[in-house]
Amino acid sequence: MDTLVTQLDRLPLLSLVTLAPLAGALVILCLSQRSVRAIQTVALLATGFSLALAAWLYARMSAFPDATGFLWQELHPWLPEFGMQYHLGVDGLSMPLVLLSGIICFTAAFISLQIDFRHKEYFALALTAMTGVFGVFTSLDLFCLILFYEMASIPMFFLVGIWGSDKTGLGKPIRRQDAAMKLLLYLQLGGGLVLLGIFGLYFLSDLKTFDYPELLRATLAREHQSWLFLLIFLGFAIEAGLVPFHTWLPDGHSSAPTALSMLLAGVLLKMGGYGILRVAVGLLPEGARIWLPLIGVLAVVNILYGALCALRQTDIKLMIAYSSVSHMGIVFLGISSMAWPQVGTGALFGATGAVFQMFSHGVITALLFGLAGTVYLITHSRDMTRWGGLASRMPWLATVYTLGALGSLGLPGMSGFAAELMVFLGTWQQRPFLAVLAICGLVITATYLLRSVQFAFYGPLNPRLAEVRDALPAEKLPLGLLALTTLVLGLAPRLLTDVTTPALQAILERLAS
Amino acid sequence: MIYDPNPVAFWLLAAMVAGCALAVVRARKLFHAGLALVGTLFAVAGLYGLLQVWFLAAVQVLVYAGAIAIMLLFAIMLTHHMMTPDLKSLTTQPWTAAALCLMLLAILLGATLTSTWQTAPDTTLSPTWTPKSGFQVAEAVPSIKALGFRLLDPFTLPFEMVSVLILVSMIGALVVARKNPALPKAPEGREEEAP
Amino acid sequence: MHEQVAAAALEGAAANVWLVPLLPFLAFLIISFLTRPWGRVSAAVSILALTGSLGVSAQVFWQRFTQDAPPMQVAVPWITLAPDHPLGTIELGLLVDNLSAMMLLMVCFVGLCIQIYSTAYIQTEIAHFPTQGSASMSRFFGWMSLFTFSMLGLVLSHNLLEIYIFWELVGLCSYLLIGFWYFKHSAAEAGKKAFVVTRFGDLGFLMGILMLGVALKGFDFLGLSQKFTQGIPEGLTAGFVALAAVLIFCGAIGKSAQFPLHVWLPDAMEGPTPVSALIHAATMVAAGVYLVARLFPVFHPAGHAGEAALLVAWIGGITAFLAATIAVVQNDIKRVLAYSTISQLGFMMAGLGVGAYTAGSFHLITHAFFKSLLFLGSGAVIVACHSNDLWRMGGLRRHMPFTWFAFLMGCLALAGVPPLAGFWSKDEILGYVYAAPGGMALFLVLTFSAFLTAFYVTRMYFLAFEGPYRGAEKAPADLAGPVPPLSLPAPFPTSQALDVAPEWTEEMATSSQEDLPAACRGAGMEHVPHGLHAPKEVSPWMWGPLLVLALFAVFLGFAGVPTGVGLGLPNFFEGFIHLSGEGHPHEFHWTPMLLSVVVALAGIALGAGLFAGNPERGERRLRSGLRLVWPFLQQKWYLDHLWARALAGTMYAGALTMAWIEANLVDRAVFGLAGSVRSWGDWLRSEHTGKVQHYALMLLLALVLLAVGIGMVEPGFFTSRQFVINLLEGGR
Amino acid sequence: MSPIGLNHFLALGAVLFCLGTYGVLTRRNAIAVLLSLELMFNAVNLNLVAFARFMPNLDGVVLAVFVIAVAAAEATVGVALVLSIYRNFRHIDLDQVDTMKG
Repeated sequence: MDTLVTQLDRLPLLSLVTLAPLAGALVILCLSQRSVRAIQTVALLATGFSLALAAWLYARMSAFPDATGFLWQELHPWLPEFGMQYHLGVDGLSMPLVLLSGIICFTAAFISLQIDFRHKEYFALALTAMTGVFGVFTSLDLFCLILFYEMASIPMFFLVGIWGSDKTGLGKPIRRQDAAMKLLLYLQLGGGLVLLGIFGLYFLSDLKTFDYPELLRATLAREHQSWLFLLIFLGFAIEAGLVPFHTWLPDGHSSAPTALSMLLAGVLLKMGGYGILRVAVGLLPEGARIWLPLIGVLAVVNILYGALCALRQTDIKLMIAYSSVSHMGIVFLGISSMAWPQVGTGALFGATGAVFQMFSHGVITALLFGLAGTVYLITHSRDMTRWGGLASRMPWLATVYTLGALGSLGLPGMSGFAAELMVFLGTWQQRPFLAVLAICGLVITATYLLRSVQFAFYGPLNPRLAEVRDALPAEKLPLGLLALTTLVLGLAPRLLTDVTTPALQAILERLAS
Repeated sequence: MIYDPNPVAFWLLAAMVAGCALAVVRARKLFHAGLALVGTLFAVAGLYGLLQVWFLAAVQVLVYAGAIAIMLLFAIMLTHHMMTPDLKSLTTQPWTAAALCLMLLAILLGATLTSTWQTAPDTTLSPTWTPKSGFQVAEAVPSIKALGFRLLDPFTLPFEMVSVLILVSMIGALVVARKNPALPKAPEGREEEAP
Repeated sequence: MHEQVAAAALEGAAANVWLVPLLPFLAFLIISFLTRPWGRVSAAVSILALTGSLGVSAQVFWQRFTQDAPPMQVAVPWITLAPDHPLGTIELGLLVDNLSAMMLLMVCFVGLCIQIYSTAYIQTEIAHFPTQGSASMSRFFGWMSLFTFSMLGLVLSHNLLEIYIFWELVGLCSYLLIGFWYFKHSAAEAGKKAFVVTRFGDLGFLMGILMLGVALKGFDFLGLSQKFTQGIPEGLTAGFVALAAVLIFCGAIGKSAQFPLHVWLPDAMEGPTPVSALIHAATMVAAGVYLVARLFPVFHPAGHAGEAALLVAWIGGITAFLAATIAVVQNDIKRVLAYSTISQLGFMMAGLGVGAYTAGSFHLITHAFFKSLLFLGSGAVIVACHSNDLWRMGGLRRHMPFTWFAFLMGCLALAGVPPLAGFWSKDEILGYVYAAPGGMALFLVLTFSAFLTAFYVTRMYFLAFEGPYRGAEKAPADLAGPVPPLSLPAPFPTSQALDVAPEWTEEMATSSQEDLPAACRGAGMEHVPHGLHAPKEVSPWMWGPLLVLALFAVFLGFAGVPTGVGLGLPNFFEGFIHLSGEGHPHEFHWTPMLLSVVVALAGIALGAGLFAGNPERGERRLRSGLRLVWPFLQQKWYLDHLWARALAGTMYAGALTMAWIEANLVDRAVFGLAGSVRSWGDWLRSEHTGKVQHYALMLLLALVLLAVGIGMVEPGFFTSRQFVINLLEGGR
Repeated sequence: MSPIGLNHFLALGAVLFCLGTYGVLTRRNAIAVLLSLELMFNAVNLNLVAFARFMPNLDGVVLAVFVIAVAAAEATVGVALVLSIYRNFRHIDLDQVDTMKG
């Protein structure tokens, strides 16, 4: 076994994880439009391969909790005169997110079997975006990161615009094309700011490189760090749904086809959080110390604002999207508690909680979007007030949705609770007042989620929906996988925290020094 | 040798050029505009003569006034009733265009008049300044022979290309002006259709 | 990492204590994944598992009872971030001391009785719903097992964070089981209300946990208790501790349905009756009391009541009084019991607040028995009469002798008639309050509540069991049923305030839609019409557990007879459950005991006087006697309205505001920006007239602008010699 | 009268060029536009010849010859286009030839 493992380590493992979906996309492009089965199979195989490999790498990383630094690095010069290279590598911070991407991509590909027209283009675009998602988490070169970021975000425009659905419910309707445009513009705005910041790093650091480990050694003046942090933070925060730059999120997520909603909410938001932790906080410790306290306030605004907006929605996908805004606030809150790395264990708890919340929210919200999309497919309505009593016709979906809602509202035993607990524990050690406000958000969260459960699934069955089906096996498998993940992680959070702790401690040490 | 054209002749010709040109752009009847153009061309030919470039003056009269102007007059006659005034001959944007043209004129005049040109009368052909292509003082008065040598020595290729260009333009003109049988005849009032 | 306070490792029978919660959890898993289609098998699995738990907890109890061992605990890290830091680890563990051993036994025993009862009961309920089958029974027992697991875990919790985890889990089970008949709109609504209202309390609970735990660098009960035995810990102020304690008490207020968060409990009666008996009478609602008892030293640092304890006492007193008054005017038998539960929980809280640790715990245990007995009895009555309405019952004593006997015992115990269980435990609380410094006002409130208790119990008993059987036909129309709202409309359903209302509810199904599938009519199927035949005694599976519980209701009190009474009985309970390291400061007083007996008898006498002969006339006299107070009580002191308007209203107003901001400020800003870009584009687009001359004009304009621009930047550019030379030489 | 120098010719050329430009921009009739274009050509030629005479450099004259040739070609094509436009639109008002409208 040992020999096999060492043999395998010579392979470009991370490239395989990252590029497998892209390879799948290329294969699909060569297939005929009509061979739907083959296209779907290729998509499932490609994402399944990525997931399996990511899980294997994760397991191996968690077997060596003391391993520090970046593992499985691959370094190929690309444009050496500009300091750009193809550099991949993972540490305890990115590995869980790679695994998350694997899970979400695989389940999203499974849910994508629901797509019923233009399969070839759909899967090719979706798989390309998936490679971008993986690449953001695996790349150690900032320019590479931006490239992968664009690769992830630009296909979303087409996927939402072509295969999406139009917004219903309260308020004025929004066409999917508009939502797609909004999404693209925001993502590009965020990407542009990040690019500016990265160029700033490139030129101000005097190292003339985009290589992350190299840049770790850079010394930057305080005011430079401050500006660069603000740029990069803002860029990534737009992507992570920071109020008031969040409006792309509800529209985009709710208009996207189900699998894309899962991908957007499950992973794309996390790219923002990851970018903040990795690039902004990781490379600019002084800038972080200046701005992180303020971010805590914004985080609380996010939590409460998102929750209250979610309370107002009747379109279930919009509600879930606003709940994402609220939950990403928890991530921001956790990140902001890194501002005082010297005080107690608050910073460590906050940072771990933030990463945990990213993973947990990714899984849970993908689950909820998957469920909502499946029920939408069955009932042809996204307005949950027009559902009602579906539990008697679709008990499986009702059960799993209840599970997901409970996980989302932070019920112990599900991953969301562990994340929120860690963030609150971290924040409380530093700024109890913010924690108090954030905790108050919990009751709003409970209200809108339980209300959605009640409207959608409880009560007498709506006669319009007297003849609807329950989930098919092809839907049960991915959704069940997601539900299982959040349960397992909720019961044994150490599966994640043991991996992330060394990497986060390294970041915190840089912050503290 | 300092060249000094006759001022009286220059001013007369200049007035004719400007006046005729003004008539070209302002004439209400297209036919008058065409005639004014011919006048302009002749006046310019006169200026060439004043500048002692006799060959070019001849070419101007032959090619321009003779061929081009006649062709344009033909075109006028083909498309217009000869003497009907072009009621809307001045289009939209006359004032904008006038203003812009005046500004352009100001710029051009400003640029030319304030420049110090290395003219022969001023510098008397200082031997320190020799353009790379080189020229002799004796050729300052352009003879046809000198022109011929110039055309055929360094400018052979462009010279030949111009012949090709004329050929191509003739063929192109035929193609463009020819009735296209593939296209149905445009209905009346097509221009009113909103695109 | 934190000092292990005189705690031993688990040994003896206690080493197996992990089995106690685990067995029901396994049962839950088995039922969920294996035996779902077979309801009876599921029931058997659940009951077997609980029997196993009962066995183990009995052993543990016996071990604790016979040995005078220190508290035992074990803990494993659940999340470890910084192992060398006192706050770097979150642990899960088991804490076995006398209190938890006692609670384990009680939960397992009562739970077992209730589950056996449920095997018969739930089938009769299922029979009412044509869409429900055997799987519903599995669902019921699965969730009951999950609840039992959570409750046992709560009891065994080793630290504050762990108890919070199980706290939420029991809340979840409560939510699921209240909404068990999910197709009833009212049930789903009640479940949601229960969860959200208790979560309000849990917010404070979580804040209090963090406040206390972070300040004291540790969350485990023993460590915390140890720090408070000598008074307020160093570095903390009394105000800080009081605030933390009050915040933690918020959790108890929510879960134990104390004023002002009690509003969820009466609505929770939408759940099947065994659920009410187990969760909403015996165990979960007592969790708040258990929590206060667990953290007794925090409320009473160094044995002296702090400000927080005073608040606990008065909240308890107010709750006891308020709920007792409301119970007087209820017609729904389960709601009478629900308010009675709230009231009794108030007694316990009042006791704990004034320092009656033993008495409060004792009342918790006795109450669990007789209140679950009463609930199960009411379930039997409901099954027999097909109605919750007391006015549709009557004369059941003759028709259901076993149920009657058990129910009567429960009533007497609740009313506080000596020498039944309720008498001893309640009396002890009253004694403490009487003796407590400055407790006289509270004592009077509680005594009056005890009087009301006796009165409403008697009313309930006479309406249900005495006189002739009224049934649906002979029920007095003006008295029966949920009395219509008087001065204020019912609390508005907050969802409608947001235009977020379900498209379909069962109310819409009532008229002219006979052909709808049964599932669409929901609760419309609940009241299966029945003939005029008299109610029959329920099956032995139901009255069996009733009699067992009645036995305890009668005799359990003797476990805690105060030594001062002179019956010659040792006070087993006090010997078992008392504050470690403290002498018993309470001295016995005859005054409160006699007073409570008098009050109980007076209440019974008044009730019997009004309702024994002609209950209709009695009720009319009661209503006219209460005059304006009656509508006030009928409207539950308008607290539901208050909540609906004040808190839910605030929240929804916040939602409306935020949604407005979202739509009109944030989104409009975005669209405005986009729109301005678009109008710029439109303006530019209008320049594309398609006219060549226009383009040429633009070209000229650009040229002029360029020239002017260059001229402004470099005034000599056009006139410089270099420009000309460049022009000339550039051409070569 | 003051002696006539290079600047006189250049100024005349500028005036002629601007008049031509004005005509190109304002005339509605396509043929009139072509006429104006010829004015612009002549302005350029005038400059070229003046430079050639005063600088003195024979290349200016050579270029002027080329310009005349190109102008001839341009006129040919231009007239053909005008005829084509006339055939398609039944008029030669450039004002109404706006199929390139954005």
